[in-house]
Order: sequence, then structure tokens, then C-alpha cells
Amino acid sequence: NASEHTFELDPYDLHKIDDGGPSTQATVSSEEALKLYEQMTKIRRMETAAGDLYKTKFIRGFCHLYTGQEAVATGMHSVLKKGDSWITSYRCHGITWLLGAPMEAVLGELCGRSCGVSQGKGGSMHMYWDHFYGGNGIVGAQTALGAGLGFYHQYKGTSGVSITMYGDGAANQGQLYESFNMCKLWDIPTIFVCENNRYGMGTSQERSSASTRYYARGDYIPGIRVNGMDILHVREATKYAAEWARGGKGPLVMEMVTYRYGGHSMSDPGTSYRTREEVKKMRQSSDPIQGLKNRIIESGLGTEEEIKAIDADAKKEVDEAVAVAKASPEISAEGLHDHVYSLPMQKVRGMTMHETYTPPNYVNPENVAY
Amino acid sequence: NASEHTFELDPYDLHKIDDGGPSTQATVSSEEALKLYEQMTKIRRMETAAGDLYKTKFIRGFCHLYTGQEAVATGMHSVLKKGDSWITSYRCHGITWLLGAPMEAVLGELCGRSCGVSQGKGGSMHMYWDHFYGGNGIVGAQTALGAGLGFYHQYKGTSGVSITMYGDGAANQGQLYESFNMCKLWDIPTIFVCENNRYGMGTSQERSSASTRYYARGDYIPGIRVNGMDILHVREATKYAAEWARGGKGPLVMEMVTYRYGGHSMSDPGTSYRTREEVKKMRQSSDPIQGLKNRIIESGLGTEEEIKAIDADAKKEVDEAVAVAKASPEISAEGLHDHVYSLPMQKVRGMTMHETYTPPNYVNPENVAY
Amino acid sequence: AQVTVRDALRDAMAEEMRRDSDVFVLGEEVGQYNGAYKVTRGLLDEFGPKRVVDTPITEMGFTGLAVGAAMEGLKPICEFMTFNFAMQSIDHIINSAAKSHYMSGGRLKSSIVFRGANGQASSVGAQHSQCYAAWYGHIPGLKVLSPYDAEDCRGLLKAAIRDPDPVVFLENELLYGESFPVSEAYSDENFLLKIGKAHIARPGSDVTIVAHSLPVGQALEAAAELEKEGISCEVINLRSIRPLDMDTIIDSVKKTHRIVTVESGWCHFGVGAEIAAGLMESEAFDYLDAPVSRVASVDVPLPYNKTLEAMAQPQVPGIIKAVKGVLYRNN
Amino acid sequence: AQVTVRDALRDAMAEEMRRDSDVFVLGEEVGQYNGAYKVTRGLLDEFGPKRVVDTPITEMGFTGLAVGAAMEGLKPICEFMTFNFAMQSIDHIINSAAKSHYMSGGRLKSSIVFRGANGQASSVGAQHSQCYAAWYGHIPGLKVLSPYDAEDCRGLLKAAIRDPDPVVFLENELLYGESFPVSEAYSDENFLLKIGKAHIARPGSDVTIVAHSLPVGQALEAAAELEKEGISCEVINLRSIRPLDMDTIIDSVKKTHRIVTVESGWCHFGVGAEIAAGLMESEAFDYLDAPVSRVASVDVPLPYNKTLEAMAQPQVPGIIKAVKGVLYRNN
Ligand SMILES: Cc1ncc(C[n+]2csc(CCOP(=O)(O)OP(=O)(O)O)c2C)c(N)n1
Ligand SMILES: Cc1ncc(C[n+]2csc(CCOP(=O)(O)OP(=O)(O)O)c2C)c(N)n1
Ligand SMILES: [Mg+2]
Ligand SMILES: [Mg+2]
Repeated sequence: NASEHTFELDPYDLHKIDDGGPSTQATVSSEEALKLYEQMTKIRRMETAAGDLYKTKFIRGFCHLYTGQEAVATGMHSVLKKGDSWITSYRCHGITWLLGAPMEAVLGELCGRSCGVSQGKGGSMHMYWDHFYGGNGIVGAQTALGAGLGFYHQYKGTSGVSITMYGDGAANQGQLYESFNMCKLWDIPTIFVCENNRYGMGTSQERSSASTRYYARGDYIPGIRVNGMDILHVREATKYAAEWARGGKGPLVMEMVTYRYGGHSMSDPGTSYRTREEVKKMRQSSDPIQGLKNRIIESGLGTEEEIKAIDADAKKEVDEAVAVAKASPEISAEGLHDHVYSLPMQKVRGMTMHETYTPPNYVNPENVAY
Repeated sequence: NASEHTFELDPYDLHKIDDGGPSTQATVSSEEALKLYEQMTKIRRMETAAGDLYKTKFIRGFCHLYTGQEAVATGMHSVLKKGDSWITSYRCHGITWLLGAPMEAVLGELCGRSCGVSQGKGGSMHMYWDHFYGGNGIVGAQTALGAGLGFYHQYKGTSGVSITMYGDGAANQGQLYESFNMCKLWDIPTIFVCENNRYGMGTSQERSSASTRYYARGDYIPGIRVNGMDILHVREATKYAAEWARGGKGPLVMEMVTYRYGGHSMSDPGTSYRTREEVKKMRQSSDPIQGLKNRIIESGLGTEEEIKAIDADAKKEVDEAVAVAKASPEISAEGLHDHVYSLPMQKVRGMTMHETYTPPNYVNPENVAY
Repeated sequence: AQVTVRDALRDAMAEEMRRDSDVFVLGEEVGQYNGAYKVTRGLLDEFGPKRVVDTPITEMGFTGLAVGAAMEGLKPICEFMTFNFAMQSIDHIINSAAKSHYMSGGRLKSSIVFRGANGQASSVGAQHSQCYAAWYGHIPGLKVLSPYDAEDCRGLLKAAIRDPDPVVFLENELLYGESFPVSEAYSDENFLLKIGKAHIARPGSDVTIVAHSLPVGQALEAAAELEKEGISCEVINLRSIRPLDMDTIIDSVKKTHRIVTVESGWCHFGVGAEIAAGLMESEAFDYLDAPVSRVASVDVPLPYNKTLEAMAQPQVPGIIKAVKGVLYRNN
Repeated sequence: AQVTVRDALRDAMAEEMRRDSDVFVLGEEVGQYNGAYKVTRGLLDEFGPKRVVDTPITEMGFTGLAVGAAMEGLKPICEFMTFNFAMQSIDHIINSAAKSHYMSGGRLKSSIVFRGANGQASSVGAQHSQCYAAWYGHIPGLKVLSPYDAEDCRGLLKAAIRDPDPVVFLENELLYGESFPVSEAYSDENFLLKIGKAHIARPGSDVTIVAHSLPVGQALEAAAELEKEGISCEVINLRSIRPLDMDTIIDSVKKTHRIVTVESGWCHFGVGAEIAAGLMESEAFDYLDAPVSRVASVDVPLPYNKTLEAMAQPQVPGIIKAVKGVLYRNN
């Protein structure tokens, strides 16, 4: 294998950036490239498994897959640091895994099992991990929370940044603009990442947004439009953004132009507001995994055999995780009353006055000491 | 008197407007000029009277005066049409009067009397009149309501527009950006008017806003920065904006650069966050009333005597209105239970179960017919 | 005939839109997508995009827009995909809509309906399943409805749209697909139910069960079960949370002497609390042979896990137990 | 010694900020302006702009920011100029703060205090005077405090800041300037009051009056008046709305057999409703010689006019009348 290769990337659309923006050359080692391929592949397989588990009713309620968008989180993750904070919407399964949660903990959560990241109490939309704050069901709420994550890093003087992800639909929510304003005013290291997959549920970007230049919607905040289907494009842009924010220059907006292959959630066929051709075309011409694979092979960073081995490994890991998740028990009934409070000083009223439950770590108010 | 005169105005700062923007020549007749002078003078006198009534405890609670900002509403009003809808914040006394409410109804409301526009039930922040929707106590709430007023005109196919006013502090509220987006997306005839008086309560524009180019904060919406201390500047800009919106071109933002002479409300001395010199300087160099007066005299549109007569007349009208307001009774106790609903089908519970009141137009649910 | 709740709601809107050109619908996905839960199916086709308005995902903005349009004279039906999202815009519902008629001494009116799915849903977790009945019920200036079956939905939604005041209309997602028998009168274009009147869904003599929304069905099931054991339950479907029809409840209690309230919201400061307090204040107090028993969701955010989710919410066996409790018939 | 509520709150914050560098204050006008109601006076001078953060007027944004910062480990004190404005950000208080610990199976924590003026104020009209005690009290995951005097404010605010869970801290503007006597223990830097415990502000034997916030003072005044007529009132200052200390109320009622609740919020679905319902469910039910009587604001948005404003809210004579009512001593 070639030990590394330098790829020429498409230029970026820039807003209020005058130093040329991210590099349009990406140098990647063989190891890095294969790792990126592996991560994207595993996310995709995991989401496919989630889709199957949904159809067989192991997963219930909402379930929003990340299929098609893998390059965004994977590319960003590969150049960010441990200790950086992340937050996103309900479309969070892949990210939870990328940030360190075991695959069975992600799938287990989807199945509502005790091995789940939230012990099965959160579900598809509510996954968390170290420095990962979900998994939010309220469209746009994560943007202000993400500003707060950045505030933390500034307050504590860490060199960390906040990665605050939201969709093209969420991009119109007022609190995003409130967050933009505070972050810029106080130079908070929050990187706003708009994953523009063209639709917010069944509404196309043109029908929801007076300006679809999401990278410029920060107005006074610099922005970059990135090809979110090209993981190297994402990587270079993220390097640039992270350096910007870590360097005390304040917030930055990255629009990741991407696409979701499936419906909005498992209950949406995803075909009433876009054509099957459009989906097919995107899959064929722009797939981030296929794209990276081609580059790996063409550049000699890896071989077909290595790719196949990764594919097989991914299948195996996902299958195993599915088995673990399915075999995991649900948490016990006492779990119902646990975690209402971190310091519960109130018993939990049950369905009627006759049932009152004492949470595991209950402390009588009289005995609370701080 | 000269029958009319053409004044040369300062250029406008424009955002996304490429037809040159508002005219920088303003032709005004003698009658018009004197009328504008009269209206601004009356508003100022009325607000001074309100301040006095506050000090003598006829007015209670909050009371936000418009002193210094008269040219904004007066200038806009002079070129808008009957049937156009208006909405603003709590800084609403002058506007209520301009839009047709008798002066004693404004002062009466401030004093909580039955002659008040809201029968004394609203108070300083809650005044309304035909096509005037207040008078809003929640900073920023009027911006979305104002989008709805514009929506009405579009829906009904009137040629009316919505005048939606908000402060530099309110300019950061998220719902403004949500309103911008909807109005632009649907070409709603709402003219957003940011009265930038440099402070939101005790916070200067620089401390609250990452961009103080409020006329450009609509991003994809065209904007004009206007000297809000020059009533002719306001007038020409408003003519332009109204034509724009009536012509189906959608929303527009006008930033009116102005100044409030007094504190934020009567309970704020208004001196801890700005210098006395600053206030003094603004009053001396930029006063809208004095400015118009000078122009009238210099251009021969009116004489010192005419001006004096107007001043005397204003004093008289305000004094009389104060007397009427003071003499007006409070509404009767039954008023407490009236107006909770337009169609009340519920009796009003009093302080205890023993007191239940029947609102004047109460209808037993059984007998409601639509 | 049988009609689903979904169709009842849709037809009510369509008819009122035909009747009054000032009535329009706005909300997320109400048009082209035919509604996230398909409640607005077909409306765009019939009425076009001017009257069936797909909004961006900006609850605060479009709620304010709707209230502003209402103040000028239109009659918006403002759909929330679910009422959970209306927390982002609750300021407009309360401060802009509910209080304005009063604050203006009667000058401002807003004839507007805020509607959408409220309360329990299936496996969607804590952020998507809150019941707002008690919150809205607290607010003077609002009328608050919580329908159960197809007749409720048709009759109350038509009344809500015609009503000159702001109405909060709390639907339930789990009921959208349920079919209910309807009377002959149902099809009348003026089939209106009275805002502020509860409905005796099943007469009985031993104990009163009061519920609203989905739990009405559970209460009826429980009543059917209990009948087998010779216990006769009177089931009251509240329909209206504000005004709250205490008279109907009081009359029932004077007859049965016992009462159980059922709600899917949380217990504390909930709907049952108001009913209990209202009963105490009434002449029914002297008739009560047992304290009011409140059945409500367990006092926790709703968990995703299916087993816990079921445990967290009122279920028929729990209602049966509560009924036996007020009859002192448990074990 | 006498201390004002304003100073008690300020000192509590200042001390906790000295004690823990992760504690900071943010809100509108909290810094340079020293607080709209001067509650944060001097904090900017002592702690600087990093820890005393003047925010733009964007409640939803800065509340979310505060919750996010809390999730990462800071301990924000998020001031709302008044709680009315927190309606714009209530989604973050409920969906982001209150529910997250549970939804994450214990993974997320947010130690955060939401504080500011709540309820009655003077002549500021309907949008600026709502009491949110019952709304927040409804929500599992929140702790909700409603202090009355200087000791309450100091002891409860310090506890709230140290508490690892989200706490809603409802102050009252009209009390800020009031002075109250304080005990010797008050000055201790660890002067903490128990969250979840009510306080018997005045012992008595004939009737119980339960109140929170400003109405506690009115209840005490009423009790003093009634004593002259030989009626001995036990006045309970709730202090905590969630957890609600029903035990203290129940014990009192078992002694007095009669109870009046007083709140400045609206009656329906209010604080008194929960107390009445809770009493019914308890052994105290059998001790009650009269139904619980709820004194609350008249069921209207608060009018500006001074006379009507006074009529709309609980007043001492009304409380006295209600007390006599439960004693069947009126006329
Ligand atoms: C405040 C709020 N409003 C509405 C919804 C319902 N909803 C969930 S996801 C969604 C679409 C969001 O689209 P986008 O932001 O583009 O993200 P994507 O799903 O494409 O990743 C909507 C409307 C919600 N969860 N929260
Ligand atoms: C949502 C909300 N937050 C805070 C307040 C308190 N408040 C009232 S006026 C004001 C300042 C507004 O400033 P600006 O928008 O510039 O208007 P101006 O008073 O200068 O006309 C604040 C913070 C409020 N009324 N509503
Ligand atoms: Mg999208
Ligand atoms: Mg201002």
C-alpha cells in the first residue's frame, strides 16, 4: 500500500472568510483512510440493522437513520479531540457510537434494553456519552445547549470546542439565531454544523428557508459550505474550523451538504416529497462510502481485499452487537422510579395514592447534606 | 409662507437594495410640515405629562416614554395609509394617539381610568386602537404578531401593510428571525422597523448585539438605515418601504437610528449606563422637533409665530386631556369580571368558592349558538 | 356508522373552511405531506396553499403569526405536530392570545384554535409525551378541550373553530386511527357539541369515573369489567377542561358517593387535583363515602422502554383497582 | 437583626460563588446594571464579567446556554428578570433540564438554578404578573421553591445552588425590599434550609392556613387579626412546592381539623387544588370538619387599574373571611 496520498478537493464556498479557508488538499495515510472507511461502513451497517430491528418490532416509536450522512460525523470526528463536546438532534445513533459508546449500547438503547446507553429509558432520540449530549427530540433545542457547551470550554479555559449539529429544517429556529449572537458576542468556541440533507421531514429546503445558503445564515459569523458526501472535504473543513474556534476567534458555521437515503424516520416512506430517481441518483453518484472506497483503491491506499475484510468485519461486529442487544434484559421495574432526580428527596407517587415508590438513592429531606 | 420646499437629505445606508433606495430629496408643503411639527410636539408634551402624572402617582407600574423618538412614528404615520396595521412594544403611548386614539384615552389608560383605551385594564404597556395591536409587554413577541398582521393583508388581498416595530434589544430575539424567514418565504407585506435607540434597558447595543447593523440583520431581506431623528429622512424611507411591500416584493427592514432621552422606564434614572453628556449632546444636536422647526423657519414653510401657536395649542390640548383623564372614574367593580372571554360561558370564580361572578355577556354553555 | 377520530377532525376542518373563507390551517407538514399524522389529509388539494399553509419548523414564529392574523380578523387553525413543541410558543398562546381580550378592555379578539396531539403516544420518550391539560386549564382567557371519540372531535372542533375566543384543542395521537360509532345527527353540518359540558359516557350508580381523552376509553373498559362483578360505574367524559363542568361531576357524585379520576398527565397539580378540590368545595363533599381517588401517570418523565412505559401510565387494571379502592372492596 | 429579601438573595449567591468557582450568574442586566431589581448588586464588581454575565434579551437562547453549560459541569444561576419571560424558554427548563437525567438513565446531570421574580407585582398588568408555582410543581425532575422571608431566601437559595438537580426558585418582586428579622444561625455560611420541608411560621390550634411566597405574610397578618377574636391559626409557609411537604400539612390538619390555602396564582389547577386533593387522599380526610377552602387570585388576567388589581388578588380581609368560613363563623 501507498503509505499516504494527497487528494485534490473541490473549492469551498466561503462566507466572511478571507484567508482562503480550508485547504483543498487532503493528505491521508493508508491507516487513516481505511479507518474512515471502516467507521462509515459500520455506521451504515448499524443503521441498516436498526431498520431491520424496527421492522421486526424490536425498536419502536421514532427511529431516524443516519444512512447517507455518515461522512459528516465521521470526518469531523477524525480530526477533533477527546474532550470536545458534541450535541445533535435525534439523528444520533452513529455519532453516539463514534464518540465511544459500544455498538450494543446503541442498539440496546434502540431496543429499550438495560445494556443501552440510557438503560433503555431514552430510546432512539436520547443517547448520550462522555461529552456527548444527545440526542435531542426538540428541533433546534440543541443549538442553544451547544452554545452552552462552548461556554463551558471558554469558562474553564480548556482548549475544547463545541460541535453543535442541526438540520436544514432546524436552521430556521429562532434560538439558533440567539445562539449565534451570544457566541459571536462572547467569542464562544462553538462550531455550528448544519447538516443540510435537503429536507426537514417532508419539506424541502426551498419550501422552509428564505435563504438556503445555510453557511451564510450566521450573518456576522464566518461560514463554509462543505461537501458533506466527501469525507475528506469534511475533514479539512473541520480542521480549519476547529483551529479557528480553539484559537479564540469565536464561532463558525459549517454547512454540510448531504443527503438522507431513507425516509425522515422509519414511519416515513420518504417518497411523497421527492422522487425515487433523486434518491437513486444521490446513492449512485455521491455515496460517501463508495466515494472513499474509490479513492482508496485508485490511490493505492488500500486494496479491494482490505476493503472486503473491513466489510466482513463490520457485518460481524454489527451482527454480534444485535445479538447482544436482543439478549440484553430490560431494566427491572425499580428502574421506573430511578433517575427522576440525581438527589431524590421525594418518593415517587405511583398511579394511585396507594403506590409510592422509594427511589434507590432516596434521601429524606431532613438528612440531605451538601 | 412658502407653499412647499424641497430638502436635501443625507444618503441612506442600504442592504440588498440596488435601485438606489429612498429619495434623498423630500418635498413638503407648509401644511404638512406644520402638521408634523404639531404631532411631534403633542407627543412630547403628552409624554412629559405622563412623566408628571407618574411622579404624582396617578400612573403606576411601568411607564416607558417615547421622548426623543417622536420622529420615527410620526414620520412613518404621515405617509402610511388608513387600514395599515401597526404593532409595537410597550413604548406605545405616542403611537396610540397618532393612530387615532383621543389623548385623554391614552392618558386615561395610563391613569387606569375608564376613559382609557383599554378601560384602565391594560395600563402603560397595553394600548390598542383600530388596526393597532399594542402595546406588548413581552420583548420581541410583537415581531411574530406583526408577521401575522402582514399575513392578514396578503390573505385578504388588501393593499395594506404591517408596520412591526421593535427595539435594538428586541432585535436579538429568535422569533424575529423566524418571522423574517416566513415573511420572505411568502412575500408577506410586513415592514420591520427597528427603533435603535442604542440601549435595551441598561445594555448598550454593542453589549447586546454581535452586529449592530440592524438594517442588515434581515440577511436576505433588504434593509435601509434611516436617521430616526430626521423626520423627513423617516418619511422618504417609509414611502419607499411601503411601496416595496404594497408592490408585493415582500418584507423590508428599516433601522431607525434614534435616541431615548429619558430612562428606560420611569423607574430607571437612565444615567448608570450612559453619561449625562451623551444625553445632553443628543438633545442639543439631534433633537427631531428642534430640527424640523429649524427647517420650517429657514425654508419659510412657517413662521416663529405659527410655531409658538402650535406649542401653545399642544400645551392646551395636553392639559385638557390630563384634566379629563384625572376626572374620569375608574371602571366599576363588575369590570373585573368582564372581557376574560369575548363569549364567556363560564362564571368567574372569585377569591374563594363563596364568590362567583357572572360576566355581563355570560351565556350558559347550553345556550351557545354559533 | 363508524368514523375514525382522524376523519372526524379532518371533516370538521374541511367543512368549517368551506363555511367561512377566513378559516385557514397552518403548521408543519399540514399541506403537501397531508399532516404528520395525516389529520389534514386532502385539505391542500381542496383549499390550496393559501389556506393550508406549510410552515417552517418555527413554532414561536408561526404561533405568533397565527395570533396576529387572528387579531386582524382571520380564524386560524394552528396545528402543532404535537403539543410538546408548543412549549416553544406557549408565550404566544398565553400572553398574546389568552390575555389580550382582557388587557385591551375587550378591544382585541382572537378567534383561533390551537390543536394537535397531546399526552401519551407510543414509545417516543419523555420529550414527546407530555399532557398539557392542567397547564392550559390553569389560564383564564383560554377555552380548553380534550375530546375522546369521533363525535367529540367533530362536534367540539367545529364549535372551537366558530368560537370567538382562543381555544386549545388537545387531541391524542393514539386515538387518531380509532373508529367510533356515530349517531345520525353526526353528519349534520351544524353538529356542534357544547364547550364546557361534560358527557356521561356510561350511566351507573355505584361509583363515578371521570376521565378525559384516551383514558375515557380505559375507564369504559374498566366499567365493563366491573359490571361483571356487579359494580355499576358512571363514566364521565370531561370533554372540556376549561370551563370544567363541575355540575355534572357533582350530580354524579351525589348519586354514587364515590369517585375516581383518571388522566394520563402527571398527578400533582393535575386535572384530578382540581376535580378533588372542586368537589370538596361543593355540596358533594357531604355525599362522599370515600376520598376522591386520583389515577394518573406515575410521577416520572415517560420512559421509552415498553414495559416501563406501560407501568408509567394509567392502565385498565389500575383503574379497576382504584374503583374497588373507593368501594373498600380490595382484597 | 433585620435583613431584606434582596440582600439575603444577593449574599447567598455571593457566598456560594466564593465557595465554588463553577457557580456563575447569567441573565439580563445582572451585571453592569446590578440587576433590574438590584438583586445581583455588587456581584459584577466582586466576580467580574466572566462569572456575572449580562445576556442579550434572548430568554430561549440564554436558558439553553445555561442548561448546556450545566450539563458539562458548571453550576449556573440563571436569572429571569421575571418568570413571565421564562415562558419563552420553558421548553429548556422542562425538556432540556428536568427530563434529561431520567432520559439518559442517569448519565446527564444539570445542577442549575432558575430564579427570578414570580407572581404578583404592582400595577404592571397581565403579562407581568403570572404565578408559575403550579405549572412547575407539575413537572417531575424539577425541584420548585417559593420562599417568603429573608431566612427562606438565604437558606433555600444556598441549598438550591448546591443541589445537583435543576431547581426553579420563585421569588417575589414585592418582597425584595422587605426586611425580616433573622436568627443567629442565619449568618452561618452553611445556613441551609431543607428543600422539601414546609415551615410552621406560626403555631395555632383552631385552623390551618397554608401559603407560599408573599401570601405567607398576609396569612400571618390575618392570623394576628383573628387572634384578637380568639381564633388561633397555624400558619404554614410551604417554602417548597415540589417536593410538597404534605406531612406537615396533614399533621397540622389533624390538630386543627380545618384548613385554608392561600396563593396568589389562579385557583383552578393551582397549588391549593393539589393540597386539597392530597389531603383527601390522606388520613387527614377523616379529621376535616370543613372542606378545604382555597383563597386564590380571581380567575381573570390581572388588570392594571389599582382598585381592580387589589380586588383580583388575595387580601387579608378575604383570608379572614375564608378562615371564618371553615369555622362556620361568618355572620
Ligand atoms: C420543536 C419541534 N418541532 C417539530 C418537531 C417534529 N420534527 C421532528 S424532526 C423534524 C424535521 C427536522 O428536519 P431537519 O432539521 O432538517 O433535520 P433532519 O431530520 O433532516 O436531520 C420535525 C418537524 C420537533 N421534534 N420539534
Ligand atoms: C421577553 C422579555 N424579556 C425581558 C423583558 C424585560 N424588558 C422590558 S423592556 C427591555 C429592554 C428592551 O430594549 P429595546 O428592545 O431596545 O427597546 P427600548 O426599550 O429601547 O425601546 C427588557 C429587557 C421583557 N419585557 N420581555
Ligand atoms: Mg434535514
Ligand atoms: Mg432600545
